[in-house]
Amino acid sequence: MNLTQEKISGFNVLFVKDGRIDAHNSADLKDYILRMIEQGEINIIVQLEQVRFIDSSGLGALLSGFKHAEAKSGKLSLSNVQKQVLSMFELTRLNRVFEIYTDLNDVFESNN
Amino acid sequence: MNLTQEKISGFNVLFVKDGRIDAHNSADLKDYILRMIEQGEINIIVQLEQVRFIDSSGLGALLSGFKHAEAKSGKLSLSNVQKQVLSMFELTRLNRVFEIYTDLNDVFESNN
Amino acid sequence: MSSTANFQVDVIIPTQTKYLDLIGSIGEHIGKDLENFSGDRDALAYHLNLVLTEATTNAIKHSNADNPKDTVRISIDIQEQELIIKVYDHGQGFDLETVPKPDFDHPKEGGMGLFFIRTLMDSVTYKKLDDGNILEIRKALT
Amino acid sequence: MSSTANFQVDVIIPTQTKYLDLIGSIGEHIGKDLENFSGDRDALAYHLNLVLTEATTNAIKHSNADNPKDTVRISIDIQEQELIIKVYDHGQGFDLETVPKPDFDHPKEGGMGLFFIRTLMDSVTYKKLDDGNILEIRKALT
Ligand SMILES: Nc1ncnc2c1ncn2[C@@H]1O[C@H](COP(=O)(O)OP(=O)(O)O)[C@@H](O)[C@H]1O
Ligand SMILES: Nc1ncnc2c1ncn2[C@@H]1O[C@H](COP(=O)(O)OP(=O)(O)O)[C@@H](O)[C@H]1O
Repeated sequence: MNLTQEKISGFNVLFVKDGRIDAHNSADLKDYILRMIEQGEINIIVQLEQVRFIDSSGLGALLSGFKHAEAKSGKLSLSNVQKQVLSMFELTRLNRVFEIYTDLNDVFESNN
Repeated sequence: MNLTQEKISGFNVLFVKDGRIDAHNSADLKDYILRMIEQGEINIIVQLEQVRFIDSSGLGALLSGFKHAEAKSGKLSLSNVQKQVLSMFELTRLNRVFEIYTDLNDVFESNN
Repeated sequence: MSSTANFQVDVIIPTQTKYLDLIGSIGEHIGKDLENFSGDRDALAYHLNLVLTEATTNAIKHSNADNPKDTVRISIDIQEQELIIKVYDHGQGFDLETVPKPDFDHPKEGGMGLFFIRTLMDSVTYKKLDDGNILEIRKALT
Repeated sequence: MSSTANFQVDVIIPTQTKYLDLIGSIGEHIGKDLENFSGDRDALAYHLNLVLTEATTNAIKHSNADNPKDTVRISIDIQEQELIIKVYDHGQGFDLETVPKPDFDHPKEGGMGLFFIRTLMDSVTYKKLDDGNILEIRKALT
């Protein structure tokens, strides 16, 4: 899976560069996030601008990251969630679990 | 077909906004170019940055435009041709017919 | 697709998840091409992509582990008023009726696939065949 | 695709050009998934997209104009060493051997489709069947 990580204004931002998250690559995403958390990077923003499609295993990978971050008193949030992808979070009520920001500016402004 | 037209530094630039040109939409492209030429816009740059795929009917539409522009002492050239698309022009030797510019800057610099 | 148009796809894939993208994207294209569908075609395209992806993932995951050459077959049939998806696996099967709805107050990592299929489509059945099982999904196109 | 993997698609479409995108993109995905192919996989993906598009366009263009419900069938079969594409039309047919190569010194708008198919693939045949015709295209995957 095509992932890039950047530290921006104190946040660990994970950019997902693939257009599609499904059972073929969601384990990569999950493992990557868990390694970040193990290394102490417990406040994570997953930037989903490129992602046009997510399936149940992709939602599961993000939820796994959320729970592990929370267990260490951190937080995993999302930004730039595309319309159809967002509707998957709504259908599963996961929009009540994750904080979902419009974009990275929105993250920084909301956390000042 | 998703086309936009702009006059830039005296050139009539036609932006093809679809990722694919095939027998389903190439007649639209051909007709649009012929109408431009009829209206006296005989120096045309077709900007192909968004185009990831072109078939023989798409090449034919561009060739038709080239011939009609030439008949009126004008010229139809191309810019921003993606790698695989370019290889179709090479295979049919149409790269010897069209002037192919890297990008619009290249057009303006070469014509000064 | 005009109302009289007839469209069918039949795909046989090895039990590897790299084919999910291909299967899903066939669904996506079909959704976008259904010009007579009166609802939101972008949403339908996503839903067909998702439902095909989830059903194929399950068929791959629960395929016959003893046969390295095992395959999954997916067929999609567009009729005038209805869309029918069939996914065939050669695994041990399961009882669809006993699969619970996810508990949204205590979200878990798994168990959302069949929920999506049930929620986004009109009917789902799972039956034993002679040499495997078939998941059949239907959706009215009106 | 591992060398033992078996992959097959069979699609039946109405004779409408809006389906070209779907057919082409199946070819594109297959090309990208052919992990054992030693050549340029991006080029192969484009070539399969193109060859399927050109062959399907011809089958649609020369279909049975008297039958508004006429269909075109496309099948793709990936075997260990070879890829086989079959496109079935119900038109009047033609003689493939008499179609000339394009004259590159005097480029014309048409006549490049079969040139692409012949140049990019290993073999092409066109034969009469009982109820139509079949264009068969083969390419070695080594
Ligand atoms: N084709 C299948 N063969 C066997 N069991 C299946 C199949 N599809 C689904 N199941 C069963 O149904 C359960 C729920 O499936 P699903 O909702 O897709 O979620 P998940 O796969 O994440 O568990 C699976 O855990 C599995 O036990
Ligand atoms: N399926 C077909 N049925 C009948 N004629 C065909 C078929 N495919 C190709 N042809 C003939 O072969 C010619 C060359 O085809 P092609 O190289 O694809 O170029 P074009 O379609 O642009 O003419 C066509 O003009 C047509 O006469």
